[in-house]
Amino acid sequence: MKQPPVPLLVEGKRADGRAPDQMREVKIEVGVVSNADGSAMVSYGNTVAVAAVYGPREMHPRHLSLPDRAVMRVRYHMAPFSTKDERKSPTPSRREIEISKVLREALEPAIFLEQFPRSRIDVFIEIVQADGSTRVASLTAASLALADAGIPMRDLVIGVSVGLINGVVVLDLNGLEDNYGEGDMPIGYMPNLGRFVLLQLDGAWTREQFAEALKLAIKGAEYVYGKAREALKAKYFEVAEEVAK
Amino acid sequence: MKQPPVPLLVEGKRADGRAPDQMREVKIEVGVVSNADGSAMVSYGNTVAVAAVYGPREMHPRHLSLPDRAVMRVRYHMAPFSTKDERKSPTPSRREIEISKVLREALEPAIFLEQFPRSRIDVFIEIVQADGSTRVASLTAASLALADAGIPMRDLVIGVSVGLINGVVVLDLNGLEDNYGEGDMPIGYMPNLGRFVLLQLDGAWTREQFAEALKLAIKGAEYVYGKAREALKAKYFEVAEEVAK
Amino acid sequence: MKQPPVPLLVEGKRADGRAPDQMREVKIEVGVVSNADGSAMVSYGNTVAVAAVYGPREMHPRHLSLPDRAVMRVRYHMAPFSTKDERKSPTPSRREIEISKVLREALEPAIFLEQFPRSRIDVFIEIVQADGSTRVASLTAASLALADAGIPMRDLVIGVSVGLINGVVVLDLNGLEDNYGEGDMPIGYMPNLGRFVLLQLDGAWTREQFAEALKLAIKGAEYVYGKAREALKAKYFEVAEEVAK
Amino acid sequence: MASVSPYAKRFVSELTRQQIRRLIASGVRIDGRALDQYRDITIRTGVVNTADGSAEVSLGRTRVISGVKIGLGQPFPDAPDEGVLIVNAEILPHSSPYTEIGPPDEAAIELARVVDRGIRHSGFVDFKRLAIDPTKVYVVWVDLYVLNDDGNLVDASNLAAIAALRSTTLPVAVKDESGVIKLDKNNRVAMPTDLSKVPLSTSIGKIDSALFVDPNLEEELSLSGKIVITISQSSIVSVQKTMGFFTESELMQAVDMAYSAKQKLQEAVLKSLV
Amino acid sequence: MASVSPYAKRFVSELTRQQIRRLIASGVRIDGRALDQYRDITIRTGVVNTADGSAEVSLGRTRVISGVKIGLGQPFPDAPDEGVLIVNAEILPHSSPYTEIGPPDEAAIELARVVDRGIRHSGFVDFKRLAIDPTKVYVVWVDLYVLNDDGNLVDASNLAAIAALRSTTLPVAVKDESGVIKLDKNNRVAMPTDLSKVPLSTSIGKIDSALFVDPNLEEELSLSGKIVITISQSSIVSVQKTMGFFTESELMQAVDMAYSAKQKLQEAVLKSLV
Amino acid sequence: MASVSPYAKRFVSELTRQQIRRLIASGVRIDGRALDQYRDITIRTGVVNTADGSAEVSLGRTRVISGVKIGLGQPFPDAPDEGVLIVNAEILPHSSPYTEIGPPDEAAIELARVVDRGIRHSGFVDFKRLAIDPTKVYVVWVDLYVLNDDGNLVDASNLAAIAALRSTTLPVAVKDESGVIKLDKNNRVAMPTDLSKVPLSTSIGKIDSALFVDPNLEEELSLSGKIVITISQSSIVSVQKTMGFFTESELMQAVDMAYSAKQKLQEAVLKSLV
Repeated sequence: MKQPPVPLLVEGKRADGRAPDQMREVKIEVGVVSNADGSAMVSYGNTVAVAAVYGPREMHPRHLSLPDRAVMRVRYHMAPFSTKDERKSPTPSRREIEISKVLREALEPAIFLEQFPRSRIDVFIEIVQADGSTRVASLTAASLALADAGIPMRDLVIGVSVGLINGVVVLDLNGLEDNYGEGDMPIGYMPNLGRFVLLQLDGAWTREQFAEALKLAIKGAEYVYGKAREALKAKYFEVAEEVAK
Repeated sequence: MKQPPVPLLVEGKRADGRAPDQMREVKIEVGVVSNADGSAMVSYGNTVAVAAVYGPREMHPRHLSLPDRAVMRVRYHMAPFSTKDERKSPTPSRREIEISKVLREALEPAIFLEQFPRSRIDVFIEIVQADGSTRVASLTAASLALADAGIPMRDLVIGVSVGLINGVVVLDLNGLEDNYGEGDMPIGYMPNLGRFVLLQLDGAWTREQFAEALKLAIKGAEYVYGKAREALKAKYFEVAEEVAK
Repeated sequence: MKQPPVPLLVEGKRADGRAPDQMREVKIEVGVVSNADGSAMVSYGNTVAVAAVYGPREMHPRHLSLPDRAVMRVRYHMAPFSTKDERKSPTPSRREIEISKVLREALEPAIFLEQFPRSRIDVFIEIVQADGSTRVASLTAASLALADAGIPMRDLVIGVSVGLINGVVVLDLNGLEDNYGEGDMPIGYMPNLGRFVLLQLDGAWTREQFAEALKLAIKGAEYVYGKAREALKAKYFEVAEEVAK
Repeated sequence: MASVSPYAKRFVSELTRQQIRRLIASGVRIDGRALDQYRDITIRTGVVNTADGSAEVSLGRTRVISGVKIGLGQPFPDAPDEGVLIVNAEILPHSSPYTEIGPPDEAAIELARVVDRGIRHSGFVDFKRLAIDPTKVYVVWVDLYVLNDDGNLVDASNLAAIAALRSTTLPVAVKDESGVIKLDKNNRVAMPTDLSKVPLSTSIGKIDSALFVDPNLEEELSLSGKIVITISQSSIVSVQKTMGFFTESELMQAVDMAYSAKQKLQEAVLKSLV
Repeated sequence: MASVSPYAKRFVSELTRQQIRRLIASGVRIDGRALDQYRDITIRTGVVNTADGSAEVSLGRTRVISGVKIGLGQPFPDAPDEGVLIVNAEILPHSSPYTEIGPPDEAAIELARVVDRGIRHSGFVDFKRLAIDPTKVYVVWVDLYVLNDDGNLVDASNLAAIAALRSTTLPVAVKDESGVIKLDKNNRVAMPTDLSKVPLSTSIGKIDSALFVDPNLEEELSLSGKIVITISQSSIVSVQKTMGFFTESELMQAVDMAYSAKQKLQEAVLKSLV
Repeated sequence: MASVSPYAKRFVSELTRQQIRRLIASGVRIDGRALDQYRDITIRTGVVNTADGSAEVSLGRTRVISGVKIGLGQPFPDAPDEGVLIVNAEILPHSSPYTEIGPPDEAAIELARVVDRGIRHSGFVDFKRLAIDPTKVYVVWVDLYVLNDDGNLVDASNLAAIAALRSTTLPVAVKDESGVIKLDKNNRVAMPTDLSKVPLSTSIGKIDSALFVDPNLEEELSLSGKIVITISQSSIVSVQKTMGFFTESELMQAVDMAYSAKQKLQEAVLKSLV
């Protein structure tokens, strides 16, 4: 295990002052890209993801369309200036390709794809600033952008990460905790349906820690879900106001 | 400003002996690639460009064709052995991609593209030997190859460069002047219509120098235009002779 | 000429104990990839090639299909761990691209392609372990996989290599002989029709050595042909037994 | 480059799919296995003599070859005292009628990365012992070669990777006259692995509410959910949900199935590996 | 790779196009602006805390983020005493329904190169002060990220690039114990820029014989000509004709419009940058 | 990446094909040549003054430019005392209506490799004299540029390559003050070539049972077989069968034709090269 530059957990407080079950500040704004059919910007602390949705629209080339449902295209990508390290090449890495896949597979169970045969729904996610938990912030942003685009969904998909630090299960890893912790578990969850749609894990977890992590993830997702609903309402409210003018 | 190995301008004479408003030797040959529908080789001093034109021909894939006019494809490319430096990789550089674009946008206003809906006109340009002003020599070569292919045009497009040396506006930069001069301004011009179709600039130019540069470019373009007409006539004359035999 | 680590030929015996006109042990197994329409694994000593065939099947994209015959697609590829050197990049090298082409051109004359217009036959060959003569072992494997797929052929195509060592023409080069010998001549031959369908050569050969090499190649090919027929029979026999059960 | 809903592999008939579903509901599978039963596993090591380690694994008719190549390289800046592991997977065009030629696609990349994470987090390989000096470490290339895909590539590939690594010998690092570190291929030591920590992945499929291990290809094409859980000793070291959704109780059930399967897989592994 | 007549972005109706044309003829624009009037400009710096410098620019609804990253590298052989500037532009798939995923296409490459040339020839950045020693210089990566395209990407990107550069701090170059030059991220100095030399680009559209600045997207799709002119102090430092043709007198008129616009843009810039 | 049966170049009519076949059967060719007769060959060297060596070859209407560039590099590990030769071919989109833009395809790669093998195995270039010291050697880049394809690219390209190499001068390698080896472009020596060993390739076409040299494009599109044989002094140094099949006696006949053609080609070469 690598030695962290500062202790990750002291007397139940994390290095940034949070309690183990506490999210960083969550900021959500819907409708941030005016050309897109739907869009959202989501911040978990210093991690910032911007998602835009186009579609459902006609699928090209046609021979790749599906006769019975919409095709989803999902891209997760990190800006070259989004990490504390050296400039990242904009060429998609193997990591970005894998995350694009797991995000697609997390969103597909939430969308009524069968309502749009032969068409395509595009979800583009860009990490503008990275400080841990980028894929789960992306998932929340993507699902809000889909909602903003008016695409019929079974439930919102909320992403949160859970981690293992000095044997303690904690919510919403930041970059420091991600680098030096003993385990990482990004989760995508549909709060109303109680379904897990994204689940990855690495590190070394006991069965009990795993079980605890699921419970903490649910709690975190429900918290973020509240924020998400507020953001959606805020936008509709604005729209309503504008219409009323 | 980098120091040139030899003075660029001494008593109104340039390093290669030319006056400021003087082109290098211009050589033009039409019909140099027998398989092509049209072709031309143009030399401005030691800069040599070979252009070949194919089309109008059917566009593949069809869904990229335009219903109301022909699509143009233009490629500017430098041979690996065309520069004095180390071997250039044949993979297109960002510079070559940009120049392909500005050449396409310089040629499109000259061609009656609307006469050939759903088809494609291909213009391929190769720099065999480079000594400055390669993009403008390419433009002249491309426009002559189009004429040779019998593609209806509003006017010939003539390329010339203008530069700034020791504060003096000069015509037809060679490689030395391009590297060590204070400014470069490649121009594409239709002499009969008085239209500028290519104009790029870098360096640091006053408004007056810019105005003077335009006038000098027109003068240079008219000179090259005379050479171009001779070359076209020479080819038709040969053809006529052959037919007469 | 590079100096070999051990003498290549001593008193008519090669470094691995073979006589000049002797093949290494030849092992052939047909039907090794259960999903494929046909497959074969061929070993010449330590060189191991696995071929799989799919088709004839519908050609996509359709505009690349041929109206009067099947298109063949052939890929020769080496596993990253197949050579004694450092790990080989899996990106196809220029060598692999050339060999794919000569193998395709060796197989096409053997197949009744005109019986399958607008369709495609795919032949995929992977070198799992390389010790010289990989392309000719590949050819034998490919042709057996085609036979296993039930694709109608004029004759089996058998690959063998001939080489030049200390002025002596020898059969079936191994890796050592390939690296340090004076000449290499991979050959593809149809034993029943007496036709050469693959022939490459490098080194320095006299006319007489070339003539001798052809004769030795025929001899080698006929030997391998016997092994190939046994392997095909063995498979049909097994199948027949299964059916009989 | 984006991830696109796949078109390929849709070659199981609706009829077969319904049959699989009906059978599963009553605890039986289309090939007669129980829900917690793996297909036959065979593991052979030392199958490629040009590699520094190698193995071939059959899981039913799924077949994967793994070859290990050892090289020299620089450590990663954030782990200067550890060797480097690079796992790469090629799903060969041989392996099914729906596999295309080209660089690894998202399926192959995910396959490699899931296997990689299991190895990396299990402690199976002692990466510290792969460091040579502060600027030079061993680079361990594990190439996974899928020859035939009859489902559950992850578990077959994981077994192939660990068997190949276990069979690997390291050429000893020596300094030549000018002080440059080189590998002496004729002088070899065993790869530092610890069999007690071997990571064992279990792929679990879900149809309606039934969970079962080691789906074959026909089953994979009928699944409503899929998850891979990798266990080393008593720890969960890697999880990857790859399809559909799972409820909390389904996840706990899957974890328990993975712990059970791990015991049986370990027996198979210990039988084949020294 | 060749340049092909674009198919995309053809989403303005013939009706709108005719309306734009009629209005322009009488000196008015579809969004009510005067011919020499820019849309609202907002410039915010320091928007990305992982970058060494950053800015976000809105030009009407066009939105561009620029992030600067500082690295170490070798100088170019023909400028051994200068730092290296690399400008890269990504027109994100977010930015419009017609943008495709992939490496920068010719539009993105041209965008980056036009912005690059303005900076390079203006003297805004003192590249000599970015040299460290004869073999090591600072490498300045400017990444332009187009989030929403409502027309005139060049001017928005140019403003974003200069604002990001102005806000950049350089990690100080230090030698470690073994004499290798490294960057000390905790010790920083300002990027050597000279605001009096800031390059300001003005994109000018042409419809029939009317010229006007800062075309929005609907206007861009209706243009018969377009040219970008960049001015620093009293010099023209970069020009790029990107569409159609211009007569000699139109070019002189465009240059004069760019000089006027430059004054107003400079005010906006000076208000936002320190 | 796989090799695919070509679709392109199918532009000879069935009528022409039948005519070519009928004529060949009676020993005549569509352009009036004898079976063993090459088209007119012209070789000009020194055609590109930015290259270190260059040549342009016309073979009938087929036209190839070759440019040589000299660089510095490391020797290959298995030939530490030899310079490095890299042959690259670009079949320009200029050259025929069926040539596509892009990196070299299999036809261009094969073309380059066949020319490369002839040069490499003939001894025409003395690679030992291209070594500078144990870590630095000359790298000789030969770029083949096909400007017009009227058939038989191999023989035209081979002639262009050897003429360009023969005309090449090597910048002398010198050590600068810090001991680094550099090339002094103003101080040059001749490329070490031996004209007596020049490799000369002969492309031989087959229609029915007739063999003939130097097929033009119309003939190439009508062939049932094709083979290229390269001879240096009295040795066969390279062979490449590229189409169809040959019997044993046809192969021996082809070899004899190549020996005869080699004599005539050598005369043409010696006339043009010093």
